[in-house]
Amino acid sequence: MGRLLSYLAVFLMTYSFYVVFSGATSLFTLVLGSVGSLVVAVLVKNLLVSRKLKISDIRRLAYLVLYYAYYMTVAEVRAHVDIAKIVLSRKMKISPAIVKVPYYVETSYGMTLIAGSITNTPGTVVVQVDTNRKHFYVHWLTARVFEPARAREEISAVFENYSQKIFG
Amino acid sequence: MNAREVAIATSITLMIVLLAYVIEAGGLGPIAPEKLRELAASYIISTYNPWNITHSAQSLEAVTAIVWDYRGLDTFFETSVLFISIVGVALLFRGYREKTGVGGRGLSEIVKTSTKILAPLILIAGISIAIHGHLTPGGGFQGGSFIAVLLVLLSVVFSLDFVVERGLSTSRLLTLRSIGLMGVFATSIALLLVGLVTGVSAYVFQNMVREGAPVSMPPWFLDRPTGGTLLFFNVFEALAVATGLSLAFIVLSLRREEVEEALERGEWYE
Amino acid sequence: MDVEALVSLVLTVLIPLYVTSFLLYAVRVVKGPTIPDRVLAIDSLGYDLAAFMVVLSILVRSPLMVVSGLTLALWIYALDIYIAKYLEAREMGG
Amino acid sequence: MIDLVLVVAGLVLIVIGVFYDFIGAIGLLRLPNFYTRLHAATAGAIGGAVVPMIGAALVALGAEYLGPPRFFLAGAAFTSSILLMILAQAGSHALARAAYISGEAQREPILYDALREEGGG
Amino acid sequence: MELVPVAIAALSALLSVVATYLAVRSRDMLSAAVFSAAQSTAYALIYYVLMAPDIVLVYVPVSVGILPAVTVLLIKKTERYER
Amino acid sequence: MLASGLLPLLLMGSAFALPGLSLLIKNQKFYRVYALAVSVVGLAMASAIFLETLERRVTTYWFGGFRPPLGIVYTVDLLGAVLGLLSMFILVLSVAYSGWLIRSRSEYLYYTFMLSLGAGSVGCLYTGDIFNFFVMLEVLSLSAYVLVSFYRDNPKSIEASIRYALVGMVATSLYLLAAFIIYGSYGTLNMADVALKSRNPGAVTAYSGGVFGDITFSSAIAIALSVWTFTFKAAVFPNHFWLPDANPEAPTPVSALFVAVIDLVGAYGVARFLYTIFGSGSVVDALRRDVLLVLHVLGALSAVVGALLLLIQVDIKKFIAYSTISHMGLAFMALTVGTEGGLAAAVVQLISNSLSEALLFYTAGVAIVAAGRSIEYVGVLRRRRLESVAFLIGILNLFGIIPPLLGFWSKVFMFTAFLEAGYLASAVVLVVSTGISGIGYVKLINNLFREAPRTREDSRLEKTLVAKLVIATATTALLVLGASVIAFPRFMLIISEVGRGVADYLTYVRTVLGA
Amino acid sequence: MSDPVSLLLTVLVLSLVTNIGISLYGVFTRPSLVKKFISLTIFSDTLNSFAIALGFRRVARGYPSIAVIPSIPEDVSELRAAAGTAVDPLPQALVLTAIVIGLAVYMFLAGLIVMYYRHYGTTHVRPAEGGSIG
Repeated sequence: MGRLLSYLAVFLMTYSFYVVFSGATSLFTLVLGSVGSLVVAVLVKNLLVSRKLKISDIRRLAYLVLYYAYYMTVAEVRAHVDIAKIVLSRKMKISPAIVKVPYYVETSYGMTLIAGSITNTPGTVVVQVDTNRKHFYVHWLTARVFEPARAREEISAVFENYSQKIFG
Repeated sequence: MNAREVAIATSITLMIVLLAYVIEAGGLGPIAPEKLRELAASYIISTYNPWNITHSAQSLEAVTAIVWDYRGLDTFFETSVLFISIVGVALLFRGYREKTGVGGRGLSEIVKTSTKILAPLILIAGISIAIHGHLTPGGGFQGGSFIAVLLVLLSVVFSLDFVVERGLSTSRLLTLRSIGLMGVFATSIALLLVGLVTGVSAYVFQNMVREGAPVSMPPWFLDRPTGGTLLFFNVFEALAVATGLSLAFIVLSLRREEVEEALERGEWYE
Repeated sequence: MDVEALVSLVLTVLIPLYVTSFLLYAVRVVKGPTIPDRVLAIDSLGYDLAAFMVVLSILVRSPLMVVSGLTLALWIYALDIYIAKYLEAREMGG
Repeated sequence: MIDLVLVVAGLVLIVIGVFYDFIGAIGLLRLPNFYTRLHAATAGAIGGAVVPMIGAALVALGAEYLGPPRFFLAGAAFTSSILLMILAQAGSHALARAAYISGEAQREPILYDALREEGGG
Repeated sequence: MELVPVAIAALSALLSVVATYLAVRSRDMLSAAVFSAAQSTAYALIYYVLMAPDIVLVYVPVSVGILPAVTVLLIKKTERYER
Repeated sequence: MLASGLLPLLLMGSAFALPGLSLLIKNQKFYRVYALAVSVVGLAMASAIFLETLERRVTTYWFGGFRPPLGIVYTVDLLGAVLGLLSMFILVLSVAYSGWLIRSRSEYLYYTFMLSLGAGSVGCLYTGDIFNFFVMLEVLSLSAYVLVSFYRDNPKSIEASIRYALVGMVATSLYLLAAFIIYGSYGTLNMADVALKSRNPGAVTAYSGGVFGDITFSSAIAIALSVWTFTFKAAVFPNHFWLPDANPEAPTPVSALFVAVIDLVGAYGVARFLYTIFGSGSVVDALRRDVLLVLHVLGALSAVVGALLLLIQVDIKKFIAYSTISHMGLAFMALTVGTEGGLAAAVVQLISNSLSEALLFYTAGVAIVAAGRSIEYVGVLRRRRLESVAFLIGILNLFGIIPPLLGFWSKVFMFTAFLEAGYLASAVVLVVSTGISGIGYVKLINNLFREAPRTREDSRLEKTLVAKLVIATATTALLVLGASVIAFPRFMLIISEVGRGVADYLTYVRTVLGA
Repeated sequence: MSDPVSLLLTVLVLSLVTNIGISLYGVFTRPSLVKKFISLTIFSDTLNSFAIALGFRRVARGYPSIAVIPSIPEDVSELRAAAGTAVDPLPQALVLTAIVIGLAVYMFLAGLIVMYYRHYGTTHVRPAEGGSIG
């Protein structure tokens, strides 16, 4: 059951991407696409899913959408305004530093979500990740603090909250 | 700069000056004419033309129609050139043995996970481009190269071992590739065989009904045209290209020692 | 003012700005003292070209051309990965 | 009416995109070293590519004069933007890590380097 | 109307000349590969503006996706600098 | 005609199957038989095409059922049919010979390329489409590059293959540029269509309309680019360097194919482009004559240079390669005289050259296995009666002064053709190059009758039945053809008909375009 | 030549021709095989771009469209209208074929270069014995 569910999850993800991508609602597209998605699901299921999925995992999807909305409207906008100010100012007040930021999520998906969010906001880039000791090394354009705990507050605390809820 | 370089530079300069002169002096007419060449207009008018089906490929996309139907022979042999080159690479490194467990670290965990998520999306995008080849821009080769680059990407981001362990060993890729190529070959002579069996005349690479050849591929699938052979060609070509290119890449990136022990010293003679 | 004229006008005005930023990126490609700099510049150039292609397909009214943008973005990423792999381990595919 | 709203919203997003394209380009030119330029490049990728792609999708949904293929445009543009979100971060990170490990790019100016203190991570 | 896209094509052709020159001149093979990728990107834009999306779809995977991989592989397996 | 359409597809399709089959069948003997069977079927089809063409002068096959300018059409005229038959014949011989010579754990790969090389060559000879010619040329060339590097443990063969591939790629790309230019100005890619429009720029054909721009300019540049490619393929003087590089490093049957097939395609391309497509009466007639003259001079140079360089060779394969260059130069001289007699002489020269060089390679292959590659080692053939006789016949044929042999007739025809056209100097060059190369041939014959300095043991030497059969067949073919020049008047009729057919663009155009 | 579009197209074609020259120079004079390889890819890409430029056209109003019929046509006049604005599809098809063929040759060439390096320990071409180019 759990196995079937994993296949179904991959299939649905692929198929929805496919439907949006081809933007067509003709039967030709839908039928051939379902066959293709089935093939893809069989091929990549082992690559993608490592744990057993449950029906209740749908809740996580809702968080993902919520997170996407938050991320695009709040976090990104704030960071973009900052970088625009820096680049366009005459003297470019930057204080670059590589700081250590701990993280606590367990799965690699959660870790990737946090790291991706950090990198995708201008001003912070993950340079190196230590998966054993659970640290990111983040290059921070306008570093204000260097201690790991406080840097985490500034950089990744919000992302991690969501990540915890989405991927556990 | 020695004399040889000067000579080469001079002759190349001469050549490009001549070429530029021919182009600019109107040897080819205006560079972008207002009037389409007649042949091109014929292609566009007949590529999807149910009113004159004997000259039509029943495909909305003119480029795919030309590639696989009007000039199907070119493309068949283009595929064979690719086949020759890939088998040629296999010949150069013949006798290698894939070793697993040699190691290879791959890139960081973040890149690995991201690529993992990307994998099904790129795969399905490639498949979509391949099966819509006769409706929107794209086609078998385009879709196939999407998938091939994905496999290359996987072998770079993780490691060669990873890809081999997940079942994409070279012999399996070779099998898939042969299936794809034989599919292309079978599609190209399918209607000829049908014609031979039913006793009517038919052409090699025939697609729709032609003058004096009344057999035809199915023109519609559900609510969209299939372009007859084009759909099959696209699917098989995508399979052949994807597996073939990744096969060549995997063979090229074999480690030195894997090939070294396969060298058959003394196979040649002076 | 109808939608068509509005879209065309705004996009036509925007295109010179796009081209200017492409030129600036190209300067960094040529200048970039190190390999990562150059790759980074090509990277940004490619992503912006992808977006530009999408926008251009609206302007020239050929919506079917849009897939090119996706293609470019994807394989520019692949280029990143190859160079990164080379720089990191001085090895590819293993 | 809804068409016009979609189109205008989309155009606004595209304009923002062009602006950030500019920011990215200027930042890439002005900032002193590779690691700082990475941030400008991120701005160019997210603000300059993801945002206008979403904008183009909105415009396409609204612009009826493009005919039926506009849904194709909208869908492809939207999926491209999502893919780009994944691609951009992975690419930047991979480059940054590679540059750091190989020492290809100079690190100065830098105020504090946790990674070096930890011995390369 | 048609002026703007054609101007872009011409501009990217000029850029591609610069990229080609640098690719042929540079002693470091890796940066030659990077410049050739830049040239490919410029060509992709030319193809796009000249209304050939099919070619973009096949050219970009081949020329930005596979050939740099092969070139970098070659450099890795052989040597990086030219005499 | 269906057979012409199916022949390259058959060869290529059976090549497709080989790597897949290798996963099922491990015994390499199977592949020898398989390749031989396929190429024999190919030979049968080529003969059928030849007979059909003999009757109808020009036959066509529409791929996909599309009318000519719209789709690709195979147009076989007598020249293509004769050369196709010849190249398939050599292919069969070489495949059979490989069954004796090649011992490898991956023979199936080798035969894949043999078959694809055959497909490429017949495709080039039969096609009636300018771009399709490029594709087939690329099939041919790539197979050749791969086959040169077959002994990949030999550093020299890798190096030769790289040199050959780099310049070959540039050469075929230039042909591609020529094809683009022709499309740009003529608006069509069909050879017959272009041939019609180059004579009559005002002509408007169905589906492809009229011409664009100034076709004189563009035809000139297209001729220049494509002829450069053909001289490369045919190994004529300034572009001859790849042949002595690549030829010795390839396996011996492949060397035979090189001289007999690839050079053939180069000569064929020149004949097709300068006589049928842009022939006399076309808009570039004046320029065409200049190009013909230049090619004539180049041919003369390569005849003399090849003959001179031949004298200093110590490697038997290089020796034969330079001999090929010299003889291809002669063929080019005959080809570019501009008369029907010259064309006919060129065809005879091509046939004679291909057969006898292939024969020399086959016999030399035995000597190489038995002793080594130096020309002094051919003495080992002394104890092998059939091989030594065949070797002698091959050399005498190349030398071309012994009457009943084909080589003699080809030289006679060439001589008369030169005199008829008033090219006195060319006749002198013919005699001189025969004389110079004659010294080399005499040296070789001398070696044949001397004891070889060394011999080797090789298991292949105990079972030489296949090799003997191949050599006997080639010798018989050479002798029969030489004899039939006198014995069968019809043979000469066919040959002169071939010469006439190349220049007869009207029949060509009429058959293809049906007007 | 007078109107700006023709001028721009001329600039485009001339830059392409320049590229042909530069890359051919690279193929013939650079000592490293990898450099020759890169130059060769640029060379054949340039030829292909040239063909695409050949297939471009201008229309009386607006911009030409791609060679795809956007939706299933109702009658023949729609096809004629498409032919009135579409660019030439044939060079695109030819270039598609040419690109794939080029890729095939490069793949094999790459394999050869790797083998060359294994034999000689360098990727620089050795001075030719017979004075040949390449």
